[in-house]
Amino acid sequence: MADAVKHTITIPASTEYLVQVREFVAKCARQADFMETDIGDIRLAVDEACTNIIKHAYKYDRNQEIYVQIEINKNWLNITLLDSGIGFDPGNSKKPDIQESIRQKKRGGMGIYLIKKFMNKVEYSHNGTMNEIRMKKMRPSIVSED
Amino acid sequence: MADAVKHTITIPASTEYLVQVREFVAKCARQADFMETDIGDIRLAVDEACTNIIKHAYKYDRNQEIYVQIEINKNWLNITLLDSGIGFDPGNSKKPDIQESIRQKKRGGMGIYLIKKFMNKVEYSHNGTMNEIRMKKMRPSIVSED
Amino acid sequence: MSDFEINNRSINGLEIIELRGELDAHTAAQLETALQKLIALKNYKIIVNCHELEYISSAGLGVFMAYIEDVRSLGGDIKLSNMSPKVYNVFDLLGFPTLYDILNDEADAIEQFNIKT
Amino acid sequence: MSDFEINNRSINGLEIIELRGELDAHTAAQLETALQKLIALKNYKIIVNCHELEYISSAGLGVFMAYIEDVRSLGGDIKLSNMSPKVYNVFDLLGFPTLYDILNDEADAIEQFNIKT
Ligand SMILES: Nc1ncnc2c1ncn2[C@@H]1O[C@H](COP(=O)(O)OP(=O)(O)O)[C@@H](O)[C@H]1O
Ligand SMILES: Nc1ncnc2c1ncn2[C@@H]1O[C@H](COP(=O)(O)OP(=O)(O)O)[C@@H](O)[C@H]1O
Repeated sequence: MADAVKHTITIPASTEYLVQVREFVAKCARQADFMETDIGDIRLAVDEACTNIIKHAYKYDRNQEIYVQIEINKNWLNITLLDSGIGFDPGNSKKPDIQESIRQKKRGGMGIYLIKKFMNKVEYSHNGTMNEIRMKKMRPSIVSED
Repeated sequence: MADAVKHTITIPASTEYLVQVREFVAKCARQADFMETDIGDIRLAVDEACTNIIKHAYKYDRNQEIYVQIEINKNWLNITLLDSGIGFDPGNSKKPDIQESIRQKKRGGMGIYLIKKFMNKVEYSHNGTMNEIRMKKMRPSIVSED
Repeated sequence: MSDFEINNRSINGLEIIELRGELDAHTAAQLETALQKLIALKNYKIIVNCHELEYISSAGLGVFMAYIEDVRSLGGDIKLSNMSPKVYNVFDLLGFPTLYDILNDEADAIEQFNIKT
Repeated sequence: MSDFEINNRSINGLEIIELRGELDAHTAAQLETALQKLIALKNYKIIVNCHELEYISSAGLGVFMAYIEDVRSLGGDIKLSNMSPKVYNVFDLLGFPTLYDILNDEADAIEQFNIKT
């Protein structure tokens, strides 16, 4: 059994780098044998988490950085995001009520729900000066192919 | 406030009539102002329920009949299916495990899950010689349109 | 870097916006501007053709939420068409299909506008 | 009465099945026959293009479940492409996207086969 493989990327905290994070994530997920649909889901989860860090943790201060690490082990794809912005814990988020948001002229509140929907596990924590978001998704066991 | 509107169709218990049931259902759902996506969901729920009656309640005896009634009232679309075949109650059906079904060379077990997923409420009952399936879906309240 | 593009067409008083590429928190601003322009010019019957939209995040969904009420109260609508399954899935998870008219084809969306007029 | 049709094409050793219309408990038998024929003729690399498939019920899904293991154990696969959101949604609700390769375009499905060969 091979050791876990790790890949990392660090981006400035600005939305124009989201596309690079998505490409990085897709490449890793493809290497971990996910089907195309799941690769799309994982890209979205990481995009939403990075967008939140840029908007809420760093309040659009583009001098800050986001660190993204992806570990592929036998059964799991593990993603870790680190930032040094405002700390946060989402608690239990329920399904957003879009109709209600439209009425109240709000347009957000969907990101964390999507992250939790697409990943098998999501944890927010705070260590010293860093915030850490860990998420994991189970690798596929392809019918009759191994 | 107008009285509830009712529409009915009766079909022979054979799969070639499923297409007619779907057209009937779509017409009623459109009249009740559902969005196209929801109309598709309702058609599928009724198709699955009729397919089950044909296969399981009547065991493909095409001399039997299925009666479908749709009632549109202020807030709800109510669908009632009647058959005189073998009685049945699905209890609590959980999400089918497709990977497991493939391994066991089974290919069914998805219909009731889809019916419950797409409708807000589904009830099976037995009255005298008839089985009754009742399902309902809430009519849309369109943002700012009334 | 982000690969996103918007094209406009009009057909018999309906405005068609075609989206191409990836709609995220960065490119959402372009869509916002395009919708604002249409509304400023009193075009309230809008079809967003998503045929070549390859990706959408919640920032993109937010733009559609921001204008739907105004447009409807002015007798129009924003109807969406030609989504890929991947893109539709995001709308679906959040319950958009019950609130927004999402059609398989642009032609169906045009037809829906014509039925209601 | 049911409006369903299957067309076959082959491209460089890949078999493309195009579905058109509504796939239900009645028309599922036609798809079953089409797949059985391909497998009998030792064609295990199959792409099902769903571009014009307007409807699928669980009876249709069942056909895909019945042959995937055999085809994969013989070195092939059944890949699905060009689904409309409505059709994809049914596959998705039942967890197919994790078990089956579902691609936006037929060209992507062809590419996936070529990568693995
Ligand atoms: N990484 C983060 N750091 C700080 N606050 C956050 C973070 N992620 C989310 N939040 C907070 O949680 C709320 C909900 O997040 P989300 O569901 O993504 O919706 P949105 O970002 O669109 O408001 C945000 O409005 C914000 O207050
Ligand atoms: N109307 C019915 N009458 C009798 N038995 C039924 C009926 N509907 C469902 N069943 C039973 O419940 C089981 C599960 O139904 P379903 O989820 O639709 O899967 P499938 O029909 O593909 O097996 C069926 O296999 C059958 O035994």
